Amino acid sequence: MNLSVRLGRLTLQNPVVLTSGTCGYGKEMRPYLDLDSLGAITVKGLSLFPWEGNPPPRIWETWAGLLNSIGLENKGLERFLEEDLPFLENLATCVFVNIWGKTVGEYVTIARELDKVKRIDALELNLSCPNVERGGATFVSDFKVLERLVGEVRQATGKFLIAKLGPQVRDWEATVTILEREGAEALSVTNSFPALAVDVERMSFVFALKTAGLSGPAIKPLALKMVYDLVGMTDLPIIGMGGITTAEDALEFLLVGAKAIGVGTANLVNPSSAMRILEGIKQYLLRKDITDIGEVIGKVR
Amino acid sequence: MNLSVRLGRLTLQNPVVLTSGTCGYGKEMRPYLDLDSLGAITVKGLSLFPWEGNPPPRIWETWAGLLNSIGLENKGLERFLEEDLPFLENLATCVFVNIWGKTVGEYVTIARELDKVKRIDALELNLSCPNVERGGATFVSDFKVLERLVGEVRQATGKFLIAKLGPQVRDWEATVTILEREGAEALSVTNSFPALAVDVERMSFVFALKTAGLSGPAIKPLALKMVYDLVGMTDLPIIGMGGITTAEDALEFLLVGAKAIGVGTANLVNPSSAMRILEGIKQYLLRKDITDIGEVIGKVR
Amino acid sequence: MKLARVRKKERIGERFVLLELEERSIATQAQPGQFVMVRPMGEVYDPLLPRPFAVLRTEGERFTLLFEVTGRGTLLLSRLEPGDTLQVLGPLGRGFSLKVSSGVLIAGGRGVVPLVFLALEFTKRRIPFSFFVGVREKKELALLRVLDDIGEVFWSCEERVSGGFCGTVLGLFERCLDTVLKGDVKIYACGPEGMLRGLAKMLAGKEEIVEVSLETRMGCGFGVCLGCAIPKRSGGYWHVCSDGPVFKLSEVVL
Amino acid sequence: MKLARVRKKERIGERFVLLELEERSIATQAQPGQFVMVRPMGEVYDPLLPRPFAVLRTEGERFTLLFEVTGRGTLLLSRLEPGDTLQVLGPLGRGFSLKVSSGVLIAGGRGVVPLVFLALEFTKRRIPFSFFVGVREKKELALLRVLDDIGEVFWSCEERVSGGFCGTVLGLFERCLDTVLKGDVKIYACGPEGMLRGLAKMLAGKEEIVEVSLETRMGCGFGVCLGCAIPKRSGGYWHVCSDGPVFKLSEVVL
Ligand SMILES: Cc1cc2nc3c(=O)[nH]c(=O)nc-3n(C[C@H](O)[C@H](O)[C@H](O)COP(=O)(O)OP(=O)(O)OC[C@H]3O[C@@H](n4cnc5c(N)ncnc54)[C@H](O)[C@@H]3O)c2cc1C
Ligand SMILES: Cc1cc2nc3c(=O)[nH]c(=O)nc-3n(C[C@H](O)[C@H](O)[C@H](O)COP(=O)(O)OP(=O)(O)OC[C@H]3O[C@@H](n4cnc5c(N)ncnc54)[C@H](O)[C@@H]3O)c2cc1C
Ligand SMILES: Cc1cc2nc3c(=O)[nH]c(=O)nc-3n(C[C@H](O)[C@H](O)[C@H](O)COP(=O)(O)O)c2cc1C
Ligand SMILES: Cc1cc2nc3c(=O)[nH]c(=O)nc-3n(C[C@H](O)[C@H](O)[C@H](O)COP(=O)(O)O)c2cc1C
Ligand code: FES
Ligand code: FES
Repeated sequence: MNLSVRLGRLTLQNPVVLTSGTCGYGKEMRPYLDLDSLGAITVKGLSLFPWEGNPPPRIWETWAGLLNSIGLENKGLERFLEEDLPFLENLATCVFVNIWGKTVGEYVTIARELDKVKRIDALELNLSCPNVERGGATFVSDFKVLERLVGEVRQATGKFLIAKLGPQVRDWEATVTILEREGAEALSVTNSFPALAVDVERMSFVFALKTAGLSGPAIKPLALKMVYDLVGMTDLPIIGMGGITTAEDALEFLLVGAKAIGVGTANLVNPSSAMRILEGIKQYLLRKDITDIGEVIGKVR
Repeated sequence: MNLSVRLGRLTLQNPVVLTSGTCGYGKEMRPYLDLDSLGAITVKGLSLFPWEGNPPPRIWETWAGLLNSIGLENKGLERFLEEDLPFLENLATCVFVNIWGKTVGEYVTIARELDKVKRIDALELNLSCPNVERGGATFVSDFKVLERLVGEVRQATGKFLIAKLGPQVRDWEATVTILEREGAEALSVTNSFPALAVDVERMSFVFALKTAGLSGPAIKPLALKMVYDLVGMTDLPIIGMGGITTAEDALEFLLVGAKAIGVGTANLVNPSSAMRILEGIKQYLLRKDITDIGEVIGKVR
Repeated sequence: MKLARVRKKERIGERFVLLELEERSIATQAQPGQFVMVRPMGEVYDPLLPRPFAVLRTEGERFTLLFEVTGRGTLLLSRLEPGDTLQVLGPLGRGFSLKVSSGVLIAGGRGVVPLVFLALEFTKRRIPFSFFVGVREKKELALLRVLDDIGEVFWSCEERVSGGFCGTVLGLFERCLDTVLKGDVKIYACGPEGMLRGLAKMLAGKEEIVEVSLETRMGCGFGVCLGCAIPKRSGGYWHVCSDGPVFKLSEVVL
Repeated sequence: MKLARVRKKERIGERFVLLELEERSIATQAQPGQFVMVRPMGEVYDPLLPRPFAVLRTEGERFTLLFEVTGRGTLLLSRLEPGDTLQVLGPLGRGFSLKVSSGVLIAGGRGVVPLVFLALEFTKRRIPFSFFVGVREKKELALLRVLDDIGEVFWSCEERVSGGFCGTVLGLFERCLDTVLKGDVKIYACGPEGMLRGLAKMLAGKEEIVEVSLETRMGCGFGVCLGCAIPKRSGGYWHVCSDGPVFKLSEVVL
């Protein structure tokens, strides 16, 4: 049975990817699943300098969903290279590094630095974070900025380049055109959905920043539609994600045309979810007597 | 304890409203709850002529959510007046009629006809349905059409006029400005979210029309944010809805500024949900020692 | 919804579970062919919707369900034990017509459930009937147990077994067609779509005297969501929960 | 996650439930102050996240949890019966330091759980300790039952009752301060925020010898989501699940 999938010039041994922010730097998952059995792991969003993130509370449970306001906390490039790269060096699976910055310049610099690290297979640009030079609007919300950001990052690195998008995108057609032109090689869709929660007993917002990102099973039917629509707009390979919790969820994304699928919140619900999902996909192919996962991808359009 | 809320010139005895399409024409709910104890009931979307709706399957369950592709099936104005109005005549609560049309003309005509029916307290315009004169784009997606639609309906009826919006709205500020100017008196937010489901075993889309509307607990944090944002944009009273399943859910919407709340999918989960929610709101006010629900509305901003 | 308490639980074969529930109003009002909507847990919203199940029989303040574990909802229900409570709504829908002088009952798999209730009612009313039941696999034969207190039953199995007819229930029924279809008789059927379609072909022209109990995905179960549509012969749609689940063959398109 | 089977269930007072679970690796590895993440049902995704609970004690292949029913997750857990299985992850986090010549344990309400485990360990190691427990209401006194196999315990209740000190556990502890705070002693505390803040005031200057076990909302429980942040004294955040749940008072801002 062939499970490998091709994302442009990058090949994954199977389509199951751990999404950024839900699998730490890899190490933490080791006791619960065999990372080498997966298609790829995406490490927590990394920035040039260490970042504290948001004050607590940072998470809140909703109906079959999770609201998070982590605020991109991370240890910064230097400590990552020192403390976490060694573990990743010894992995036999693909390593994606999700990066972000407060300015275009920060994206470019960290991309240039990571370009030097042989072990890293791809850089994933988190385009859903606030641009301080533009009063905190996300980088996708301004085409000029987006163009510059992706274009300059493309100049800064030869790594496989993934653009990660979310519901903040207003005009998908236009956004995708820019990303294609500026050299993005794949799209990760979707990031969490801006949402809100009120603590009724305390009569206040749950989160200091009021809104937070909704993820988990609740958003799956919305994420699936985003991916389906996007597959119709571009030839760029898409890593479909958003609420994937079971093998059936994953197969829905593959069937509408995603080349790979991301497992996020499900890692928190059960750290071995990704392996169970991969197992379930294999079972399905056997049951359906399909020998190549490629026959599933895009079968339902 | 005062539970009554004022939506402009219309007063509800309490903020709990049954939303369109989830409580039939009222009759069907009678065995399970006391309609007269609620703030208002909104009957199933009504059109000038009978409408068959979509082929089965029409519903599909997702994680804490419901996908529906009913396709606005309804018996049409004539049979409504004949078969269902009599029952509604005898209710002691407010009666909202949700209306839709395939063209602006159909909206206007049914509005004019219903204007003659004394018992009806308000008309709710479903603006999320396809405009056949515009190749099926929803009426909210074209400002010119929206303007004409609301303006002409306003001319056709003196009834309290509610505009019902959904995620199809692209520019909320602009949309609200038009609705205010053309004479809408309240907003119902939100209709269900366009979403997708694939039947993995059958390797096909679940629904004949592919996409369907997502409702139920899953969407609550998204709907709550929509309502919160909207309250900041307009003085029009807002009927907040989307996933409200418990009294706590309802209170979240009231706290961010909704003047009333709609109970939809929860009616299918348990037909007495609305009464349990109303009961829970009373309990909360007692516990918090609040004598007027007005003190809760908009307290968290 | 009302709270019902599980009084008895029985596993029938590998895939079926029988639950005897205590809830007075349903037990005393349910008619053969009617169904109930069931939710395993109050405060949990995944699974979200209640699930529809036909009533197998009633006795005093109790009624019995028999279901096949086919997904998450039935899996959760199968975990309930005597003493547990669940939420129920009903009795719902339009049942079988009881005004006949004799009946023929044809069931496929779990379709046996509403027909057992009908057979018991016929027995009470001294209405003669013959009962045909078919299952696919040997292991489903466990279902026959719920037919114990019903006189004679003709059964078939698509796998070879001793004692019964080897083939589909329609194959079995066809052999007896002429002997059973006499006088003022009605035919009552419930089972997989394929079986019902086959029956319709076999009984072309007799659609008026055939009643079928149908399954569709349901939202509410009591007529508000319009989610349970099936095509009418005359165009437009029926709503299985309120117009059915029992229909004359002449009314529907299978 | 691993499957654990419920072996014993006990209701303690009105609001608490004790579950003895069988799962070898946790039972044999858990240290006092460590916790586990628990999900009641595999296939159901509402409630979604596992819930964190401290370990009360271990014995052979079994470990025990004691929890307060405060919401939907604990409500579902409270419905489990012997024989049922649930999903568990652990042991997790950094427990109490055991290198001391004597200890003072101070618990408020359910905060007693990790300290019971610590007391049992101290007893094993022949480390002398004194144990102070406080509850708000009479009915919570039922909790004292889990302290039966722990030598002497000083307890307080904010409602008037006979036998114990009437007031907060801090009030009780204050009276014994000088007698217990001698030599190489460590103070271990777990309880409501208010109590821990009060303790911090009372022991200002002694932060180095005080260890507190903290609660925060958790996502994963094993360090990947960064959802369990609490402020560091030195700026930035700790992550309760991986840096804690036990911290030196000198490390945290309460
Ligand atoms: C009127 C009526 C009477 C029924 N009587 C019985 C009975 O006596 N015994 C029995 O075993 N089954 C009966 N069924 C079928 C039963 O309702 C489904 O098998 C059950 O809902 C499956 O739920 P699930 O969560 O296990 O499966 P899932 O596939 O997880 O359910 C997902 C969704 O699909 C719906 N669904 C799935 N299959 C069906 C189906 N065949 N019919 C209707 N809805 C479905 C569920 O209600 C749920 O909304 C009846 C159905 C109807 C409409
Ligand atoms: C390290 C640790 C050890 C704990 N040990 C115990 C124990 O031994 N006994 C006990 O009774 N309780 C203990 N708790 C608290 C327990 O985890 C919560 O009471 C429980 O999660 C509430 O879940 P719920 O679904 O019933 O409540 P809900 O309010 O419905 O839970 C909703 C969400 O909030 C989270 N949550 C709510 N309250 C808390 C809280 N106080 N701490 C952490 N998360 C919370 C839940 O995990 C869930 O994600 C511990 C918490 C932590 C962090
Ligand atoms: C706790 C948490 C932290 C996350 N951190 C990041 C991040 O640092 N960068 C990023 O691009 N996405 C981040 N995400 C988004 C996820 O990678 C994923 O895109 C999103 O949650 C939708 O998938 P899911 O529903 O399977 O979780 C985070 C999500 C969660 C729940
Ligand atoms: C089965 C079903 C039918 C609906 N029909 C209509 C309708 O006819 N007109 C309308 O404006 N909204 C309709 N809605 C949308 C609901 O009124 C409500 O706005 C939406 O479902 C969100 O609320 P909820 O999550 O509480 O259901 C329907 C929803 C469902 C689930
Ligand atoms: S199931 Fe809702 S109308 Fe039939
Ligand atoms: S709970 Fe996820 S990092 Fe601590």
